[in-house]
Amino acid sequence: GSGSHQVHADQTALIKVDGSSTVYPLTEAVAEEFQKANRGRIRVTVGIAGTGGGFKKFCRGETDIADASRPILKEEMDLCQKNGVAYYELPIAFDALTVAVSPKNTWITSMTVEELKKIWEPAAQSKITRWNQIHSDWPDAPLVLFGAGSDSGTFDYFTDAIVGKPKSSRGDYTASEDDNVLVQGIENNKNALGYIPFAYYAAQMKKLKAVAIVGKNGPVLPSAENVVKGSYQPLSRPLFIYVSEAAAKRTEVKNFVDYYLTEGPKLIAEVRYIPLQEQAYNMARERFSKGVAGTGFGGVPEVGLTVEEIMSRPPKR
Amino acid sequence: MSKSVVAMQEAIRIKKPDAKAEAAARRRARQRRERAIEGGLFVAALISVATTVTIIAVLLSESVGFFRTVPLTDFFTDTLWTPLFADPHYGILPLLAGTLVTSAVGLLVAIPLGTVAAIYLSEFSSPRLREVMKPTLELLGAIPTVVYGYFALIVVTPALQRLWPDLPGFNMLGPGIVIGIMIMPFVISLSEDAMRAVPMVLREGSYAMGATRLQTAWRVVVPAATSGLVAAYVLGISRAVGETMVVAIAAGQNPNLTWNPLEPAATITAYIVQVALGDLPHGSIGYQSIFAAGLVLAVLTFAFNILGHMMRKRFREVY
Amino acid sequence: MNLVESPHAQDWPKPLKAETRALSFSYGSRLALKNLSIPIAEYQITALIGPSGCGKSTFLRCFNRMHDLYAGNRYEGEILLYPDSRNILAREVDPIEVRMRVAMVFQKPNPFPKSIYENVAYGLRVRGTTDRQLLDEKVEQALRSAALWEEVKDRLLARATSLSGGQQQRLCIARALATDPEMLLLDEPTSALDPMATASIEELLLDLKKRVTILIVTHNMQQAARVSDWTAFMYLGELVEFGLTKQLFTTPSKKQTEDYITGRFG
Amino acid sequence: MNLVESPHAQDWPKPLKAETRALSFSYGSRLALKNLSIPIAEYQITALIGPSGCGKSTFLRCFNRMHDLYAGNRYEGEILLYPDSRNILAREVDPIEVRMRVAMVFQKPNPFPKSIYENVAYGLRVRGTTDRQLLDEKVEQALRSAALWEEVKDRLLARATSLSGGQQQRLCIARALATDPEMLLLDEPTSALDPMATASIEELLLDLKKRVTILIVTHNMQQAARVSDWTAFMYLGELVEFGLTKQLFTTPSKKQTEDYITGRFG
Amino acid sequence: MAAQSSPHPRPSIGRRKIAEALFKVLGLCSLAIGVGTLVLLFGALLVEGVTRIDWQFLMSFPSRHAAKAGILPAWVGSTLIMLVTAVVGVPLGVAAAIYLEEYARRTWMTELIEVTVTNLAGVPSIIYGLLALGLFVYILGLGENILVAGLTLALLILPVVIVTTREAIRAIPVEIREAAYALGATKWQTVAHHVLPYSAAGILTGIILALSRAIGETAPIVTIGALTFIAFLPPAPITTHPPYVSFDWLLSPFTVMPIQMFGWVSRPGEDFASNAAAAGVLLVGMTLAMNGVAIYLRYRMRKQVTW
Amino acid sequence: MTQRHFDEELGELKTKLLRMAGLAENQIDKALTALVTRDSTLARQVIERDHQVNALDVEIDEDSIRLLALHQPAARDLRLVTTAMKIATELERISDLAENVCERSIELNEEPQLKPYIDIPRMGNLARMMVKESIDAFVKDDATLARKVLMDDDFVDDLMEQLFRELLSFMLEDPHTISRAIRLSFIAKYLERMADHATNIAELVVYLVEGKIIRHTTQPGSSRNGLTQK
Amino acid sequence: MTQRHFDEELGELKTKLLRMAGLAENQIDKALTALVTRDSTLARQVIERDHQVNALDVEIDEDSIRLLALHQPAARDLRLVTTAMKIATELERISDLAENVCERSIELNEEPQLKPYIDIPRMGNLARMMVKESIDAFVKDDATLARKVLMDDDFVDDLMEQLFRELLSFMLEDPHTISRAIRLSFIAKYLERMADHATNIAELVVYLVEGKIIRHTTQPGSSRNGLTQK
Ligand SMILES: Nc1ncnc2c1ncn2[C@@H]1O[C@H](COP(=O)(O)OP(=O)(O)OP(=O)(O)O)[C@@H](O)[C@H]1O
Ligand SMILES: Nc1ncnc2c1ncn2[C@@H]1O[C@H](COP(=O)(O)OP(=O)(O)OP(=O)(O)O)[C@@H](O)[C@H]1O
Ligand SMILES: [Mg+2]
Ligand SMILES: [Mg+2]
Ligand SMILES: O=P([O-])([O-])[O-]
Repeated sequence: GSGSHQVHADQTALIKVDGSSTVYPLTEAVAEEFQKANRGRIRVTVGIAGTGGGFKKFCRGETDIADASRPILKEEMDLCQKNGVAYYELPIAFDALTVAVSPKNTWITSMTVEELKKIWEPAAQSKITRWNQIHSDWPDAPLVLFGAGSDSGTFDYFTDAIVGKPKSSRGDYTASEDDNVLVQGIENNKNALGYIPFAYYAAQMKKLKAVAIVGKNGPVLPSAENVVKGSYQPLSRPLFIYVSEAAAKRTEVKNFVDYYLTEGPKLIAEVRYIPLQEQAYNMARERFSKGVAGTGFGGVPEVGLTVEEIMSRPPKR
Repeated sequence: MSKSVVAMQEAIRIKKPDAKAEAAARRRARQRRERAIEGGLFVAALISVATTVTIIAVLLSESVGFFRTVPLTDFFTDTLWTPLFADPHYGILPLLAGTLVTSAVGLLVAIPLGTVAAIYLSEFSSPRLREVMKPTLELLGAIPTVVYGYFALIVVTPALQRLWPDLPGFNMLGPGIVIGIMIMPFVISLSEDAMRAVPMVLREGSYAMGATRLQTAWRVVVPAATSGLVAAYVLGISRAVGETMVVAIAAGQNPNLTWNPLEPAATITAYIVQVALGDLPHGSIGYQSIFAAGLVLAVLTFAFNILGHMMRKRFREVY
Repeated sequence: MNLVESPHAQDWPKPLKAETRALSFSYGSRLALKNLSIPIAEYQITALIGPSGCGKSTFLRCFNRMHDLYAGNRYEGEILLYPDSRNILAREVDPIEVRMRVAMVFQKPNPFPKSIYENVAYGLRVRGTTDRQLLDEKVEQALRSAALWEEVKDRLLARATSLSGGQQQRLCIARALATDPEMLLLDEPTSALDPMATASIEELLLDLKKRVTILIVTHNMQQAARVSDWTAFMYLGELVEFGLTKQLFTTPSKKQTEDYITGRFG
Repeated sequence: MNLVESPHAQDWPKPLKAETRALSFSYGSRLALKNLSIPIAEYQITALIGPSGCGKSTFLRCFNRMHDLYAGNRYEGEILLYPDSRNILAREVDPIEVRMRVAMVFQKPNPFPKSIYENVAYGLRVRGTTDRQLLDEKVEQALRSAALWEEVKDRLLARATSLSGGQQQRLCIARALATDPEMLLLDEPTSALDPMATASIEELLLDLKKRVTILIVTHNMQQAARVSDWTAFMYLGELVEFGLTKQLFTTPSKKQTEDYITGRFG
Repeated sequence: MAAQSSPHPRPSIGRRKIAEALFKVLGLCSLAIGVGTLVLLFGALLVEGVTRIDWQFLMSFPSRHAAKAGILPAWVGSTLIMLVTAVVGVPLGVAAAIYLEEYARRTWMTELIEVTVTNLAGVPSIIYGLLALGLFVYILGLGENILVAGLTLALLILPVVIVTTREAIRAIPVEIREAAYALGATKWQTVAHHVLPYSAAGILTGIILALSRAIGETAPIVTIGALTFIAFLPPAPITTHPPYVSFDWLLSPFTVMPIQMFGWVSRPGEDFASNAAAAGVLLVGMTLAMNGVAIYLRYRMRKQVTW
Repeated sequence: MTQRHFDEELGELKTKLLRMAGLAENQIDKALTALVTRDSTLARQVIERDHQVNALDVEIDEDSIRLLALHQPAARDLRLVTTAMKIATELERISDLAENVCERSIELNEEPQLKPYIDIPRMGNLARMMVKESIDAFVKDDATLARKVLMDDDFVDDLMEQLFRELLSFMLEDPHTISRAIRLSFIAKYLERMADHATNIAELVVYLVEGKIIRHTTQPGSSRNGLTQK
Repeated sequence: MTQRHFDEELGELKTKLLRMAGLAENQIDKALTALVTRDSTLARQVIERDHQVNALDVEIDEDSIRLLALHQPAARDLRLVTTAMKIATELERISDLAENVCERSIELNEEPQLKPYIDIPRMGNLARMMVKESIDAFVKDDATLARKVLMDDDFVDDLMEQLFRELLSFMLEDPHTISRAIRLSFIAKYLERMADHATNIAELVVYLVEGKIIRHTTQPGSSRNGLTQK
């Protein structure tokens, strides 16, 4: 059951976007402005199915654009290929995946990747349930975890970056594709710990406390600065939109993507993500206008790449 | 008697051959029309059977795929529910536990309060209060559940956190209480119906024996309405078990095998919503898992519904 | 109104078990009984007859303050219960106390959905009796009085609702009798029963009057004629005629009564 | 059973409007009527009496095939309707046709919650009459026959449910009469009415028998005595005695009848 | 009872009265909790949300700016879906009820229908969501649109309509039907002339109650992919060129009031919380109004009915 | 307003009773004429016609019983029906007595007339008057008129007393008159008994109207002397 | 099974009727003794006692009306009540006749005995027997016995016929006997009428048992000859 919505796409044009909740605030903002600019003649829907969910729909040809907080994966590439869906991979912003706790949490300011791994690896399931199991200084209090749902790019990226293997995570935590839910959960529980996209943290800084990640140079807090500097590792990541090649032939989609790439950067600050270098946008615009389809990744997630690195790779299909 | 009347009567009574044939033709036409209408109505009536069958068929067919991957023993004994993770576990118990705990909390609120309130309404209150309360309760029952979810998250849990400062923002107690409050009108209404159905003459019989209102209520009305009350409870349970939005919003979506209502947990319904929000592709194990969970939920509620229905029927038949 | 002033006083029965004095009653603003002074002879059957809506049931239900159960009802005048001449309508008299002295049987048999035994024992239980032996004794006695013992003695624990209509009504009478009331009120006790069951209830009433004063409302004039010793004919909430039944049915003194009795009302 | 063989044949009324021959009826597996052969005299009132559950209503409802409305019911034997000697129980006879010839009035007054006029006109409307003048005529005629015209002629468009119980029942009779039925069935038509309304219905029936054959079920023996010309006493689905009412009530020929009539049943 | 033959037994009336007084307090408290909740809930919603409700809120699309966001597509979506639901669910439900009450003979089939209807009335709404997902979206391939949402909710209210209609029909005494039959009416004439007209008010009450339930349903709509960000309206049902009506809106993506509220509830931050509350006020207001109408109808009907 | 049909039936019963009373009066009248005019043919006619009265008696009895059985009358209606039944019996006896008068007349006509009949017709007319008046009282529900009939009875008794003595003197004077005198005294006795029956009817009317049984209470010692008896 | 109280009341009515019948028989008996033994004191006692029978008559009448009014009897019960009312009237008349016998006896005792009374006591006993048997038939619901009583009546009539002729010859022989003979013939007439009343009772019993009114149908021509009448 696909493509039924095309049946009626004659009068008022419809653009369907679905995917990452990380990217959602940005796409939502762009869509809102775009529709305003077009006086409602073009309709844009934006869903939050998570990056994985978004790709699944995208590769079935159900959507025009997929929001993604990680690059497309091998099996998703295969699916797209099978369904004859070609795509443009366009980076649009940076995110700093933020490990957050409740402001009432007094015992934590920073954590190491190892500590995080100890908490989140599958082996921790049902075993690591109290704070003091990680660090004896920490209180003998229940460890309440919040994290991205398994369909989300955030989940894939976080598990890859922290546990070392994508999708490798314990399961007994509150998992949601909707990061809003996670914010609410962490905010209201002093024993909570969770990871969320930076935008969600930045919008609620008073209610959440970000945990500094201990890197080579000591603890680093998530911030635009640290991301741009490249010091917030390994949890900095680029965000993408994937545009269907076929859809891009429709003017409204093309206009929308153009709009995204030109007006988007102005909105990024508002939705509290970290803009790319201007050059990166130019490369993206160029790639789109030239019709260069494919991904710069090989279907395996890689941690710590810069956008320029990605964009300069020859895209694969 | 006018001529036309006579003519009409003759047409009806006296069997002239042509009149007879005509009458027979009219009768056949009438019978055909009647049968066609009956057929149409029957088809409409079948929709509910069709719906039930389709529900079962859809749930089963998707679950079949699920159970091909997951042995039933795992499903019912594994204590972990992580179907979407790299190391998937498919134990329904955490979801069941979440469902049962929230329902139990709800029932602990709804049954005693509901029963007492129903007794009060039916036996003690002034007619005017009852006139006002019955529709009010009905209104309460009509409020969309998503609003109750809001209520649980924004009002009840923070209030509870004042009592237990350690209470997580997502927990089963808050939503449980809200479920209780939510099904209370339903329980009150059904219980009150059951007690109303007890004929006035029985009450008067008791009063005439010198009994007080309370004695009449406990010794005559409640026993007489027992099956109706139990039906109300059973149907209340069914509602609590099937309640979705409140728990999806306020219980946390954490498949956590615990019986402690102070902890967050996921219920079957919350799990389905959570996954449905995330748009799983058709055919994946994750997609199938919501149908398997749905099947369990359906079996549970079907059982309660039919039990409750039978009991309700029984008390209705008595009077 | 004083007894002595009553126009009927000279014909009144003696001894009295009860007596209403200038009894009026309103349902809210609707005056249903108007200034009724009617004597109730002890150990006799007094019947209330009259067209539908004339206030028979209303009158009867004053005797055990049944109207107190619903809001807005108002009594005026007195109902004296003898021998202690207590005005049972007085404010300070607890209706529950009244109901312990004056039992009632209703139009439709209304056994509680409990066992036969528990139905009969109910009044005693409500009064706090728990002594099993005493209960047994009283239950048997009441059932015997209601001519039901032989029929049910082997199934006292069966549900009362499994009895036939006539049996149920006799059970209700037994239930009323179990607490040894001084007076028994019956509101059309046979109108829901078939002629056979009716006959058996009528027989029972005639037996019972040896030990309890009976006040009965009936739509069926023939029934009043058959069972009662005294008859009061009411119309529009007022008393038209009160007298010995045999007199009222052969030689009524009021034209209205005559017309009603011979079916020529209005 | 043949008419000639019937034990009662010699006493049977003449002329007959209808006659059951060896009529049996079962509700599913429950045999409710057993081999009844009862004549219905034309332009006379025939009453069915008997204890509750003896099958009176069941018998009556055979005459307009009311039992066809519910599943599992089975007729045996014949009901012949004269003068055309049609067996109305025959398979090929459409019950609707039967009901057009045989009208019925029920225990509880059951006017449709429509106007008085529409109630009376309903039978004609169902038969397809639309001629307003004809309808007006028939409605007036039926209401007059039911002795209701004077009371309602100024408010024909008022809701029928606003009438009193007795008026409602007369309205139901008018409704039944409007289609000029040959026979009128009445199932305890006054048991929900007070004595006054009852009397007026009885009067009406006595007037009506001049033009329609009447079959009436009644619980009230006195009523059967008062209004009927012929009485059939049934017991347990069987006919015990059939005869002239005045004979049955003064000198019944069967002990069972005597006992029932004098209230000594069983 | 020789021992107890005091003429006026007065055992323990006082104690019984105290127990009674205590129970009254308990009962009132219980009721207060039930109803107090409504007040509290609506109060909380009002306090939080009422200031947000204005023309702009009603006539705007959602926005990432809480202050600019509105519920236009949500209430339009809800309305259109209710239209589909009513058009599909009501006739089917009423017809089924008529069949069950007036036509059905006691067979295993009607028994089965009865049981399934009462069962369906109690099936959690999320199960309908799964049904819709499995049947409409995947098996029938209808996609995720207003039509499917409407059909889903139609199925959901079907048992409610059937049950309330049956109750309304059943309130008509059998004597009325028999009277009609006895006058020679056919079954359908009896139904059309009597049963339906006399139960119309009751049926209408049931329909309103059913729709008010449908309008608040969230879970089944979630499963068939209602979106929270819909910044446009479905195509208009009336067009400027022939044939002037269009059913394109049936296949349009949509959002509904409860989903919009759910979306806002899930957003952190007071701004969206007050949007959620405002949506809640409207939603509750709408259902209360519908129920109020239904309750009033029923009240009037009860007063009128004389049988 | 209601009960029209029952009222009609009661009316019929009354009508029958009046017809019967008319017949009975007529019988008395004819019997007296036959006696005075010594007309045996007329006398035989009267005897023949008695069966008409008898038939009405049975009919009224049956009607009354039927009314009692089918309509269960009470109060006045009941008194009317039972009274009708009893009045019919009285009338039947009166008619029988007229028959007896005729029988004696026929026997008397076989011999020459003893003396001109003066007192006897007077008595007879009186008796007939009483019957008429008692029936009038019945028709008019008039207890006063009925009570007047009770008074008249004494007068008839006195007349008979007188007649007896006269006849006794006849017999003593001339034994040949004995058989005729005896017959005449019997006739006087019959007429006196007719008056008694009229009295009974009057008493019944008082009961009908007032509901009081006055039988055996009025004139306690009257007609207790001489040959007179009830 | 049911209707016990009503049955009791019917029983009481019957009992009263039997008591009345007993009294009446006793009155006949005493009257005959007073006549035969010429015992005027006894005769006066009988006259005095008549009021007891009268009182019972009124009582039975009242009871019957009450039963009719309050219990609306039908069928046999109804026949019983109406029959009782009528039998009471017959018994009352029988007792009256006994009183009359005594009155005549007292008058006879003022003169020497005319002749030994043989036939008169025989008739008297026969009449008493008939009363007794008709009442027995009533008690036993025995229509056959009642019909036998109807036969006996002819016998009494014959006896009276014979007695009359005998008295007539006395009077013709000796005018001094006239007044006594007339009194005796009156007594005979009284006794004959007692038998008639017994016959009426028997007819009522047949009606009670069989529901058939046989009055005026049996013995159509009997007692139509001579001085005998009803
Ligand atoms: N609860 C009530 N509220 C208001 N009026 C009432 C109430 N109950 C009875 N009435 C009115 O009071 C009057 C007397 O009613 P009641 O029931 O005593 O009559 P009844 O003589 O018993 O009649 P029935 O023979 O029909 O039982 C009637 O006019 C009735 O309409
Ligand atoms: N629908 C039914 N199904 C099965 N049995 C029935 C049904 N209706 C009546 N009966 C049975 O058939 C028998 C005759 O019933 P019917 O209603 O004809 O009696 P009735 O003489 O009219 O009694 P009543 O005087 O109580 O109205 C009863 O034993 C009854 O239980
Ligand atoms: Mg009443
Ligand atoms: Mg019946
Ligand atoms: O950005 P995600 O929603 O895929 O985590």
